[in-house]
Amino acid sequence: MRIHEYQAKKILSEYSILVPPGFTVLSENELEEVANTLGFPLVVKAQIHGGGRGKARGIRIVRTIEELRSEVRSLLGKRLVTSQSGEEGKYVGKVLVETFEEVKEELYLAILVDRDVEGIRLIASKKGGVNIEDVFREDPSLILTELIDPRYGLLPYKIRRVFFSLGLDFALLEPFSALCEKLYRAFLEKECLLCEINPLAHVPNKGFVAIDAKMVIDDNALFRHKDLAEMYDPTQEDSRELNARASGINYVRLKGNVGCVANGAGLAMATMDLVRMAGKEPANFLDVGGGATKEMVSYGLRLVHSDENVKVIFVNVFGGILRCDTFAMGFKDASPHIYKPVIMRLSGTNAEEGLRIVKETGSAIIVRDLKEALEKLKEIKV
Amino acid sequence: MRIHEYQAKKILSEYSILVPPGFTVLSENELEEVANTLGFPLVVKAQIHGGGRGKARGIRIVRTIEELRSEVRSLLGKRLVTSQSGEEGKYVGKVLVETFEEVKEELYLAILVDRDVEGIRLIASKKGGVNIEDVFREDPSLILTELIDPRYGLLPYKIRRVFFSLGLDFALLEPFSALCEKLYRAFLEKECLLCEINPLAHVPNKGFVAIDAKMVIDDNALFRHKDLAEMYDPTQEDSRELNARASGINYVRLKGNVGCVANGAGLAMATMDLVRMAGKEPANFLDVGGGATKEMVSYGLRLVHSDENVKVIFVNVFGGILRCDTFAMGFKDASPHIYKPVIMRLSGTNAEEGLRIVKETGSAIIVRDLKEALEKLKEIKV
Amino acid sequence: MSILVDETTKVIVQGITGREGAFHTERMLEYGTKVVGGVSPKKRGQTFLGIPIFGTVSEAVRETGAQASCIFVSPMNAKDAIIEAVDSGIKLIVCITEGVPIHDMLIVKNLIREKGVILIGPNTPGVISPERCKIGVMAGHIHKRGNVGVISRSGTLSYEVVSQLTDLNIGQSTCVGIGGDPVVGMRFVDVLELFEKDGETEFIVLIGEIGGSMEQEAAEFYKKSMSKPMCAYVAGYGAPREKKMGHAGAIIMGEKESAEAKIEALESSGIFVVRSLAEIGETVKRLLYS
Amino acid sequence: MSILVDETTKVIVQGITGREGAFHTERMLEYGTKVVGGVSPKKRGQTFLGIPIFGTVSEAVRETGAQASCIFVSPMNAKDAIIEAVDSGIKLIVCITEGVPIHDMLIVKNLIREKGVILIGPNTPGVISPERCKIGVMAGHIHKRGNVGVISRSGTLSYEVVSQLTDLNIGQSTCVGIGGDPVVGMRFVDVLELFEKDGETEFIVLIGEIGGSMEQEAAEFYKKSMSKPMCAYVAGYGAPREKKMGHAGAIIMGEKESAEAKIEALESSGIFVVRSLAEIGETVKRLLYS
Repeated sequence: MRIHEYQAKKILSEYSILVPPGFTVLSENELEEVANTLGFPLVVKAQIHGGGRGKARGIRIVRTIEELRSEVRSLLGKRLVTSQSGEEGKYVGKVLVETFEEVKEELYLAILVDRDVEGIRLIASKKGGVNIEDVFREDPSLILTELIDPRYGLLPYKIRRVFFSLGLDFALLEPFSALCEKLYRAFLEKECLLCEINPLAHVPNKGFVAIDAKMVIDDNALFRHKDLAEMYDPTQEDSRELNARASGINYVRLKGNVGCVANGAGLAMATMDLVRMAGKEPANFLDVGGGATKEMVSYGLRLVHSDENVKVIFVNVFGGILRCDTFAMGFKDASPHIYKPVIMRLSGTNAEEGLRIVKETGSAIIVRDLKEALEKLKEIKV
Repeated sequence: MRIHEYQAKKILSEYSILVPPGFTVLSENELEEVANTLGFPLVVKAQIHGGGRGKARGIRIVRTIEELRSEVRSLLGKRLVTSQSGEEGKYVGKVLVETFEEVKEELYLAILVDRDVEGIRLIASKKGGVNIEDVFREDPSLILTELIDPRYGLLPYKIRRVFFSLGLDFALLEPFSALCEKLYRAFLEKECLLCEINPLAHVPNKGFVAIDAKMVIDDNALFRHKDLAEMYDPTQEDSRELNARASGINYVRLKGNVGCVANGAGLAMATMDLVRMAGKEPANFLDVGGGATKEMVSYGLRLVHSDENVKVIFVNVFGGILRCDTFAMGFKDASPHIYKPVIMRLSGTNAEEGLRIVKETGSAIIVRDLKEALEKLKEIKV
Repeated sequence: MSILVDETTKVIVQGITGREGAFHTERMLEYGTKVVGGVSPKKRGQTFLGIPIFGTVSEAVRETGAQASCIFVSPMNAKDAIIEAVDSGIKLIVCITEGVPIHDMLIVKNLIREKGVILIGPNTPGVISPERCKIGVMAGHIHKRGNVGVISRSGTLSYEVVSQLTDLNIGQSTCVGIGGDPVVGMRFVDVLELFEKDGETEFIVLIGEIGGSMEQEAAEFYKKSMSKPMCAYVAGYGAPREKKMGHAGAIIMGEKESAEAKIEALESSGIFVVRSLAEIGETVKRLLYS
Repeated sequence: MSILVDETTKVIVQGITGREGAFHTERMLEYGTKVVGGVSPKKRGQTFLGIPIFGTVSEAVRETGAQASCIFVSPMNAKDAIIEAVDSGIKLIVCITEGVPIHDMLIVKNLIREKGVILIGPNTPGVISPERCKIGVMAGHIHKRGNVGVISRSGTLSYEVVSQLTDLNIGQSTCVGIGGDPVVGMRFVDVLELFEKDGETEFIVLIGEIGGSMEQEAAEFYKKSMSKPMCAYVAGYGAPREKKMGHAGAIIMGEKESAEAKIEALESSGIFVVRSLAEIGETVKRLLYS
């Protein structure tokens, strides 16, 4: 689960990591007070999930109350389109107004779960303030990493190894170590997949300051972090995906026009692949799940059908725990609402009974196997 | 480092482990208020380091204010002699006055560092309230233990393993697990060598209550536990041992009359062994340490000499980091105060120079080697 | 032979009295799996379908001599259950549970490596050596005993593939679902190593998907250390970045985690990559008999 | 041959610029030990007695090829220093530091076991193969090259014993101080195993003391797995219970931790136990040439 910058900074503050003084603003009325408290120059930052805010003018420096007002007005309540947001953009429900810190050198610091080595990785670079993947592509030697075994924790020597390669003044070893230890504690206790401070600045007379912060929390761990679960911001997601999830269905909206419905995440991905094999583009990923009821099936079908881009629906079900007859009953329930063509492949447990029920509705083009499905997908005009 | 029962209970309370309501009392003046607050019956417990209080009448149940007064009066400021205290007894500077809990079943629960397996051990028994070593001798099957790997922590299944063997009602699994987890956290965070609750009682409508508690903290870890270091109670130790420690000298008073002075803990022990080989009893263990100065040597010699039991002093030094000439200078400094006979063996680094200095003082019977030392020890009348 | 499990494997079920645990224990017994005990602290001392229920795994192992365990506990208890199994002498652990926190798995994975125990999953359908032993939740009847080893990160995809094989009368030696989470016990390479050594397995089908780099690892291992013919399929071609595709582990976090990158790695190691799910069965048939 | 260290062993010193570290580095160099580098974050890039100082152990290992490390850091930094050494590829670690918290050592000991690295200490004088290599703080000149292996929990006692041996013209193959703390790296049995295999060692002297049960462990191991002659001495006969005798580890917490119990165990395993410290040298001479 992504959280907003202001939320991540609040967590970092709890671990006594310095962040610029600032306020989260929900309406223009608060601006005068904020400006009086903080003083200028200030920076206005749109709170959306996903990067690319800088280039999309989601981050703006202001020097007067008028500038502050107009910049906040132009962001708050609007949708901000960035390189990562998709063309519909992300809703800006809050802006963060912070003291603008003049910094000379921007560093990068992150701790993340590295699935390839099945461990935790500390990453630092003296080239912060930019996308770390770009830095890695251009000059991997600028990126320093250390693996952390959670059984032994983040030991001081690992931090020293990274620190020496950063080429900072030796006097900064102690505050840098303290910073890393705090960040690791936050990472561990909040069960993050990623804690990133980028840029990280060293401000004289203050110490290390997290200018920007990103946190991704393990969805699977939210059951033991009520406070974090409450940080979830539904405005940052596609409302269809949200509704689907509320019904226990995995749905991801894509850009094509062939709606896909399958059971099981793997089969749902493979279903999209088949659509592409046929030279078409899938409109979505949809997995009704192994334990789906006919209500969930019906809901999933109507959800896909309701997408205006969808011209045809490809149903690909291999019955197991979800039996084909249960699926067919769900299809039958949905069928009065379905007028777009449906190509349906039903195999596995209780396939015969399922096919009988589907046939009765008369609302589907039934195919015997995936090969025939592929042919039908190729034939159909969308 | 041992701490008192009332201190251990305070720590357990911080981890929300239940203890009987009570007050630590330093003077009789407080008793009326304590009695009014708690009500009778109460239990009065002398706060001394070391067990055996029960049989030594260091723990007394009282039912009236008069009883309370007289029992507290008979303990406070006195020395309590128990089976473990030595004949001089232990000073009772504080008494703990607690609500008396009527309990049916007394359990035992402890977590300790087990040096043999180099791990942490959880120990439980349904036979609490008595010395656990006695239980073990009589019927080891009554004692259940689980090893804890600190890298993985105390996991629920380990607690279940112990719990099922205790034969308690299943409904108590959850509170018992919570108790064990709290105790483990206290053990770990306070860097204990031992956390023992004996007896542990299950009081209906309350839960598990620590009727008595014992904690031993790792001396070597005190540098990172200022709060614990402050719990140190010098009244519980021999004042000579205390003074010696303050001067950097390891000294343990024993019952014999041959004073021993050596450098290095191993050699100091072996020196005592030699005294015993000669049919005599050592009056002390004394290790001036490898990095001793002549001042420390002088102090150590005078300390041993000042023990009224000591009739003769056996000095056994093997010069290494502490050179024999340094030792001899210390001896020279002390010699004006020394009138009891001294048998001295000086070997190793700068032995010749050391022996020359010692000879000048004329205050020691110098022996060539340990064999001759042994003979001299045998000969001498004490 | 087969890998991991066979007709002699004695299995206990941790969480046997839960809904899932009870249902699938019955299915496993029907299939002929030697389920010899269950663990459920609450129902200690009772029986289920004639199988004794124990309070702890160590008790179950002591009383039944089980070597394998199938875990159905809740996500919050999975770490404890796996470590309990390891600590009690279980040598093969199949963790069905979906939704285990990743920080728990990081700890577990270190333990597994340290102790040399085999863990399959979590978030896996399990492992089956057809007609001999099934530890998990897959439908037994679609499988058939034979010489093709199947490894998959996805449950439904492996059912699909197995069913295509069985329909073409191609049996399987063992089918292993390694699980759909980012951090799992056995990785592709661990299973491949066993298949390579197994006398019964003549051909291997690997079913990968987006996310992580286990397919690249497998490709490298294949090139260096394997001789048996193998084909692969990778789900999620053209999937968008940073979007979770159902499985917790099916998310593209960088270029190399895409299906395209994986397919390229597999092909460059000489592994035949099937592009269409529809053709896996036939491809295996063609390659197996060529 | 010798065990653990010889003239080829390349050593770095962690904490080389501290008072103790600097002093003993000079002594080690004088003795002929190949000290090839030092570690001191603060003095990174400088040299000490011509030896380069590095900021991290990994850097030191990379630049010098050291296999062994001698640690002189403060008690609060010992855990970090040992784990850094392990993680940087050091195979033999000698930790001189006295006063390391026991909870730190419990973690370290698990790591050591997991990684198969050798740790001597903490709270040890170190290890010496006379006239070849000395890693530690013992006086080199009292040692003499020869065929007796010496193991001890106490520094001064081993000096005493070694000196008696050398005075009788009996040399030592290797002398190992395992350290006086309750939890140490190598235990008696670990060293005994090496001595048993070592071609140079013909006789072994073991110097135990009260506390713990390492002597019993050694007795059992001797009976089961050793053929070389050996004698032992145990310090602290008749010492009182629950009183720490100098060493953190020299404290009797139960009957079996007394010198009496240890002596009994050693004797019943056929090990000759010398009762008087005065006679160890002569006893070795008698047993060695009998």
